[in-house]
Amino acid sequence: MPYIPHTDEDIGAMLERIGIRDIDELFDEIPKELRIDSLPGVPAALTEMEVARLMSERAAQDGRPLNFIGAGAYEHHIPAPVWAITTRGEFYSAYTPYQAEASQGTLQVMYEFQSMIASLTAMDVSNASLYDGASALAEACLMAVRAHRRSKSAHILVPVTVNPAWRRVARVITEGQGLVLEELPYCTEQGTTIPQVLERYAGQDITALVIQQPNFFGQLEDADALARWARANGAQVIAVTNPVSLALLTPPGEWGEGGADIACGEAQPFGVPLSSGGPYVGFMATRLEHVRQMPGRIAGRTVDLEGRTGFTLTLQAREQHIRRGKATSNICTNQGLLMTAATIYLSLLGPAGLARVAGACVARTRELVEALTTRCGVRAAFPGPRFHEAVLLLDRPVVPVLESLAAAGIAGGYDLARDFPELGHALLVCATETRTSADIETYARTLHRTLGRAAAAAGVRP
Amino acid sequence: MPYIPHTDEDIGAMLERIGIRDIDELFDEIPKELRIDSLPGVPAALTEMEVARLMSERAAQDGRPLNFIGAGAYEHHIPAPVWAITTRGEFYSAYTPYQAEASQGTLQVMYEFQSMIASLTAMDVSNASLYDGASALAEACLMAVRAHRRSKSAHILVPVTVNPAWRRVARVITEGQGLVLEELPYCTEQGTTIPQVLERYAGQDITALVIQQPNFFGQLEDADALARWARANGAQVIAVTNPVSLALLTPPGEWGEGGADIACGEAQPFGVPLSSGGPYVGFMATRLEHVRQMPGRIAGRTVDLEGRTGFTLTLQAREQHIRRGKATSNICTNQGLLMTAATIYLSLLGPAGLARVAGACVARTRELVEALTTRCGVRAAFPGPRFHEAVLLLDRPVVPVLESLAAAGIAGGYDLARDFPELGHALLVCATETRTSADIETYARTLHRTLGRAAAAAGVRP
Amino acid sequence: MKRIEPVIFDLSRSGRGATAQHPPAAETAIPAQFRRRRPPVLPEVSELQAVRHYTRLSQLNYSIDTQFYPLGSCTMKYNPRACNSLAMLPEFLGRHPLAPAATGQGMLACLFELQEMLKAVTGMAAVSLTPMAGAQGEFTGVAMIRAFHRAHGDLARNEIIVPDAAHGTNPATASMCGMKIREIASLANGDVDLAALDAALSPATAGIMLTNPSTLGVFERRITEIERKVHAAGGLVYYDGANLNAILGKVRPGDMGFDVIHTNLHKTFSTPHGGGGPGSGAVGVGERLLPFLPVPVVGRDGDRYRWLDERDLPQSIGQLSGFMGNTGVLLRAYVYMRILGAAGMRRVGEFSTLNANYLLQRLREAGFDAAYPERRASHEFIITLRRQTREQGVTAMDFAKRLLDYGYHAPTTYFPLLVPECLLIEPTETETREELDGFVDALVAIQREAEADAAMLKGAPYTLPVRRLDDVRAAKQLDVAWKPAGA
Amino acid sequence: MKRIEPVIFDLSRSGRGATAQHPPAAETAIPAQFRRRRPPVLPEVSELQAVRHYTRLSQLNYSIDTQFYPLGSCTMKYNPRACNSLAMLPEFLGRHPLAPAATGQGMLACLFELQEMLKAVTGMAAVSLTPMAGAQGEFTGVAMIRAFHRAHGDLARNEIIVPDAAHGTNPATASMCGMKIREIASLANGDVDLAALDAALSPATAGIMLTNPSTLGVFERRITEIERKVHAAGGLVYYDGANLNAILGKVRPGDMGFDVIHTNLHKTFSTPHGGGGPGSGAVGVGERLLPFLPVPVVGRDGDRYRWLDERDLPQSIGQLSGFMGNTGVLLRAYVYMRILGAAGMRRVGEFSTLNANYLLQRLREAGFDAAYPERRASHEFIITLRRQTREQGVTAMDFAKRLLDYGYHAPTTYFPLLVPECLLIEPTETETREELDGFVDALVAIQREAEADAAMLKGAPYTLPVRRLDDVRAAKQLDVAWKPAGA
Ligand SMILES: Cc1ncc(COP(=O)(O)O)c(C=O)c1O
Ligand SMILES: Cc1ncc(COP(=O)(O)O)c(C=O)c1O
Repeated sequence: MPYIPHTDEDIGAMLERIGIRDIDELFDEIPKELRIDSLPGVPAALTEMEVARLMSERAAQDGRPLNFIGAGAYEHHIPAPVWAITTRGEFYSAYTPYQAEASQGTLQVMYEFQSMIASLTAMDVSNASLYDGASALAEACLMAVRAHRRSKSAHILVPVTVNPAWRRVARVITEGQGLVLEELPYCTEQGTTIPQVLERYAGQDITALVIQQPNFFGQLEDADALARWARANGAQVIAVTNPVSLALLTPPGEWGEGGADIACGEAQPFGVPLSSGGPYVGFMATRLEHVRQMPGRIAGRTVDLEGRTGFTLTLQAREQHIRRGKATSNICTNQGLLMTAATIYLSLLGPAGLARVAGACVARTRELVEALTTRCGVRAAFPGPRFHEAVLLLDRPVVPVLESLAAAGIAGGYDLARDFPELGHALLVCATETRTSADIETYARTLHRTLGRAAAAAGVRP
Repeated sequence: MPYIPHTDEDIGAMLERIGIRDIDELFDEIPKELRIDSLPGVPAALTEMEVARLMSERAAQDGRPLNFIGAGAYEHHIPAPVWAITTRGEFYSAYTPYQAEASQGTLQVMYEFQSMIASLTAMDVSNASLYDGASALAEACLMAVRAHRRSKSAHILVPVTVNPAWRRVARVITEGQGLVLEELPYCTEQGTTIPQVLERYAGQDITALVIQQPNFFGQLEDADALARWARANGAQVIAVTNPVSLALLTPPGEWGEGGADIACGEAQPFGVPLSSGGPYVGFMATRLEHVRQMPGRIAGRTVDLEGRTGFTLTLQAREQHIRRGKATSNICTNQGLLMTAATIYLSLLGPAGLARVAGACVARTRELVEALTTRCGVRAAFPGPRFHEAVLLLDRPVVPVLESLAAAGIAGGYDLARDFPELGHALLVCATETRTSADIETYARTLHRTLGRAAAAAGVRP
Repeated sequence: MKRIEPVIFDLSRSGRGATAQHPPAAETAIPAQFRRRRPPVLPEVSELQAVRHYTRLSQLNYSIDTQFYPLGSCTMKYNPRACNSLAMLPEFLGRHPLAPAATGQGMLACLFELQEMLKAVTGMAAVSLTPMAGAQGEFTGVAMIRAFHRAHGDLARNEIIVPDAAHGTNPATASMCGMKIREIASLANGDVDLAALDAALSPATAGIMLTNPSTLGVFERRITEIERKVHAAGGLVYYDGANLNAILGKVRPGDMGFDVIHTNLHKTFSTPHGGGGPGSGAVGVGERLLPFLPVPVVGRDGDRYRWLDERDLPQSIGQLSGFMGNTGVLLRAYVYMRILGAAGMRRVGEFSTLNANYLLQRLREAGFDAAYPERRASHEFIITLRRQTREQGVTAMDFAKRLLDYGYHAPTTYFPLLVPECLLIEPTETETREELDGFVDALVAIQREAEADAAMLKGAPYTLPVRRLDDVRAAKQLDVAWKPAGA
Repeated sequence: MKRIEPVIFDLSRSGRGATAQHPPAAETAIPAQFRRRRPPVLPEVSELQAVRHYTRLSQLNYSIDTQFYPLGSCTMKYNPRACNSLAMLPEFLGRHPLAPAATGQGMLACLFELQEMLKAVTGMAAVSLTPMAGAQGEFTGVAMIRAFHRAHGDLARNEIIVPDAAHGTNPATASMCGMKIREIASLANGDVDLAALDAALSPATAGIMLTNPSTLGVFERRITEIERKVHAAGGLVYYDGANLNAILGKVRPGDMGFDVIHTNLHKTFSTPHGGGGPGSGAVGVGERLLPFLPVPVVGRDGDRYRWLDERDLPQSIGQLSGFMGNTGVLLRAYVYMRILGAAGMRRVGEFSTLNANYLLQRLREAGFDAAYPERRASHEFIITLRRQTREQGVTAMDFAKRLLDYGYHAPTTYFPLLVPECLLIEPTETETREELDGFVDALVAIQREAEADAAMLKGAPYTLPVRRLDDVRAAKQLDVAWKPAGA
């Protein structure tokens, strides 16, 4: 009986103690007509060995393509200690630290994570994770409505340069509470939000303005100008950032004069593997004045009966298990283990290491763009400074190109056709510190061949 | 500076405290003419990320052939908990438990391992590992000479059916002390040692007889008869066993009437990966009366100042750090981590699981032999019961066949030509519980094709 | 004398670093106007310091791997190590979520089969794996209920009925979806008060959220009656499947007529809790809600798998996460289910229930008071220490803290809210009888301590890394982020 | 109150098992005469029980990952995690040692390059990686020396000279090779007594085994003189490279004229000690011993790698392990060396020496007695507590045990044998200045405790899982294997 320790003797003794003859009697309060005695549709048990073989074969089937996709999830080197420690049973198999005295390990990690996020974002306080970046943005919108007591409109401006998947998620999660997320257009020449478009909202009751920096295209927004407009017009600022970029870029807490009110995003780049999309780890930070509106767990430092330092969950009155229907969010289980990985990652990288990772991403993406534009006849969609990724314009539909790159073992980027048809055949590409010059060369060579062959087949000159 | 924590400030303060100006001064007792200031031949540093990429590429280059080789190292399923726990820092990065109070984890594991080995072999006492099976056999020979006070000849009979590599190692390690390892021929029809060959040693001063069960060919020796002869003729018995087989086979402690004096072997099958040959873990067990002659670490159970149970290294007077030139062996660092893995493995398998592994090995090898003999025109060299592996006879040299199997992703067995030329084109094959019927089918199909194609090329009918 | 582990920032020294992890410096050419003025304050420590620090911190935790952890409602069962190592095969870890489906057929096959197995064990018509925890599963369910009523033009249905015993996420979710909450009472026997239900039902009823077995540790006996009543009133019925472990393979929510269920894969299917997550709250739906299922869902075209999105499911409530949910968690659950198989899943229900009822029986014999003495326990049960509080002045909190000294994690305390001084105890099927017996012995010993020296219990724990912590101070003198000395 | 962890057999119950790990039963058809009568007594526990048991046991250990571990002569430096994870890539783990070399080119490339790097850092002409630990490396060296003399018909050379400060494995190895041992004294300044050396040299001299820096923590200043004397007498010179960490990249044994060296990869090149192993004692040789190198050695033909064996090296002393040594350990060392690179290796020598000299300086300032006060420390040094033993009656053992209470592993005690009441202290380069300072503070605090209450120190440790253990009883009432009650 996999994972069940009961011997026949145990079962006999336990049934006897309870005073029943067989285990089925324990289910006698369940209406008879509902009970089933088999589970067709579930295959028979395999041994661990058999499942290991199966999974290895499936993994081998998927292979390891050379990855040039970003678009919200980034391939970074993960230092070996990160998961060796994160998967230690004491972290891996513990619950949320409800018994603080028996969970000081997890609680201190939470406190350290919060400290790191607060420092990176230049905000006062951080929580200890939300599900992911997309839901963090949704929670930030809901929180802004709660925090901005004077604003009644629940009207939030969201530039189209914000990750489109995140915009969709934010809409699904906030619509029940009546939020209106209004899209701000971008400049298709620059790939950024032009602060002037805000002018038509001047004087209106806008609860918040979302600013994603770098934006979904990898371009740098004029965050200062946007934030200044918000402050001048009584709107809060919700910052969305790739936290790796914060090693180099002005942090949300310093945007404009006053800084953002809420900063959120996806901390996956901090030691969390791509893993087909999750589990990742959303983060959120805010100003001290708004801390009671923040969703999610928060660990605080305090003292014990003997005056020794210790850590405990705090401000729990914000949470569902205390406040129930009036909680700041329904979130309960969050992404603790990934938060642990991120904390260890940041300890290993430190300010210098993280700055180098960020710098390498900029440099590698530039190198990639150069290689592809000079050698493959594609062109960069936008000028201007960018971080981490870039939009390239092709002379033909992107999907078939990506498919033929995939067949050559290259994950060549993300097709923007669905969300940004106005850009034409636009491809979002990304190179982090993990891509070598040889990798970029491989991509350029393969793309060149792909475009050439397809062109030749179609009788087109590349 | 990878792995070195010193800041410039640290260095300055430390030098000042020592009273020197630079680190090089610390080397001023080393003759100047010997000092070097660079290390040509050692490449420049890489980051962890770069080395990870390099190693992944090298690993990918080696691939994962379907393995049918045994010959002293066996592919078994390794339960996931084994290495998750074994590589916990507290086991992985600890030293030999010289400070017992700070090493109870390692010491208790040693005690548990010793208990398991003693029980498997049906001997009284076990040590806590030797380097590997081959060196364990060498140590057993040396030990037998020490333990057998009446015998003066240092003459040890070693059947040719004992692993030939181990025989070589035993010879290299024991020859300095003047041991004579004399080879006993085997029956080339049966693949076993015929007890009658011993008759010509009757009356001679033989220190010990080595018996490997199952033998190198996988055949079962008449261990009882061999052990009985030894006892009757005043020779000690050194048992060499694959410990997996001990789940099913008569243990050395019960061979003949009196049982073996020393049992040794390779515990690699207990949760230790093949890993191109090591690190593995030799084991050795003996009767209580010989314990002071045994090499290697031994943990014992004792009590502390308050009468609580605890564990400590014991009988250290046998060891080099106390007895120096008169120690039972020079061994110091041993195979502690692999011993830990083996102990966890055995806890997870238990007597029932281990019997099933052993049974599956027998059944799978039988299935393999059947498939290859009925479908590929090879034949089994020996009748009689066998365990774990089998010798097959081909109609042509083995090496080219193995090479063409390797090109098809199959590690097809071990060529016996070097050590057993008298058998002709003999191939040693093995299938453990990890080989499925589909794997065996793949092997049979590929071998059939290989032999057929080669035959066709040579104008031979298979 | 042994050092309390400092905060990592206190180990930091300017210029130190785990430099094997630092890529070479590169020229970034980011214009000054975008550049950060001061670098962020992050720890500057060596690799050994980081390893040592977090290894030591881990040792301060209780966990399933080290202690019996009978935390009610949380299903703290053994998390098989194979689930972790097989979900972490390099190909799975390295795959970008937006890579073409052609490079993810192995992974998608696992998720597709997981969907099928979840359908089989819940009895629902279809499953979406994307919700990232139970609470998001609840959100998904209520959002689908809302979408259903809207699609039927039934815009007035904006009330969700929730029993008073419900987990906090139920009402919180309803609010998050913009619903009004109608709380209904439980009877003294632990079942829902049907009269209260009748009173609550109205044309405004969007649906009911029901946890079964409930958080009172009992199976709702009149479940079909409830289902019929709500459906008759035009509402839909939501099954909080957090306690599915108790009934796995014995009875299926789909067969009870439910429209939607979320399951906590991190409970029933043993993916790790990780000190607070990640989880997965996969939802199953009946025919009514099928069109509204959140995307993406794994579909199969012939022998190829692909993600279905809004283009395939135009009525879908939409997307709930940046990509497709917690894939790595799903792979772990998949491995677990394959190793258990159909018979193993039935045993989960059976043995978790056996362990709970045995433990309850032993505690009752030892003089503890069951909150629902006339009921069978599900996979968990409640004892109330009201009497002890009255007689010795020791609370559930005191018992809980003292249990830590005995080497056991405490049960859930003060939840559900309606039972005073309660301990909600869930042993799970993976614990041995000896472990349960040891736990009984500890509670009996603590009871004796309470009788002999109640004040002592107030000081517990004594043997943990810290003594009882000052929660009030934590909230009042808020210190939630490290500051450099003098900052 | 917290439970001492029982022996795994005491958790065992007949019929229990971690059955996910059990393959299906198969028909074996082994004849009865070969069959075991009673099954072996092995633990019967659930998977969770095994995981919990060994996780808990691990927590009882001190280790580098959790504590400063200044065990002299053992080089307890940080074992980078990358070395472990990269050596454990599935392809490396899964490769059978006898699989064709064509399927091991990646692995062989690593080992070949490792040989080259070891040649470079030792200054030797060739390297064999097969010895499985330092002691086997020593064996290899002495066996080669023996083979050399035999090959020259010099059969009378059967004495090995060993300084009195030598590690126990040196004389043990010489004996194992059938050599006689001539021990020679060290001078009060830590160097070898050259007069004693002269007296020991004779036509029977096979060679000398010299550890440098010696286990006294100092560099042998007259190393070339020794080398010349021994060579002049017809002997060969063996370099015990266990302390190579101290001089890495600063000076090379090959340049000192040595014929053979073993290196402890599990010290200098940071492969883990694993609670007692595995190690690797790769040997390097000069031209004289090159023909005798043990097999196998990795060779390169064009761009293919293969193992060279006796057929390639007909004078080889032969094979020392069942296959080719501890490959997994070698891969770890390879990763380590690639991450360090040439400059990093030089830093190892520099900073391990800096740390040792700083620590020595601080301890001397704090009033402790250096065994060799006029010498530089190598990467380790000795303090002697002779004075404390005389004045307060507290021994090196008492200091060591008390250090455990302060959260530090103890230094090596009572070795080398010639310094009374000694602590051999090796901090390694991977420890911070703060850690060293903390260690000084602890020793100072213990010294004060010794002065105030010597008896208290005799009872140490107080805060470990057990108090001081009775070693005498362990040896007298030998209990080295668990027996069922009543057996
Ligand atoms: C009954 C019940 N419902 C819902 C939840 C919420 O699940 P999650 O924590 O995964 O969001 C829980 C979790 O504690 C629960 O016990
Ligand atoms: C100086 C010296 N030589 C030799 C050895 C033996 O090495 P090993 O333990 O690897 O056999 C050691 C190990 O402690 C040592 O310190």
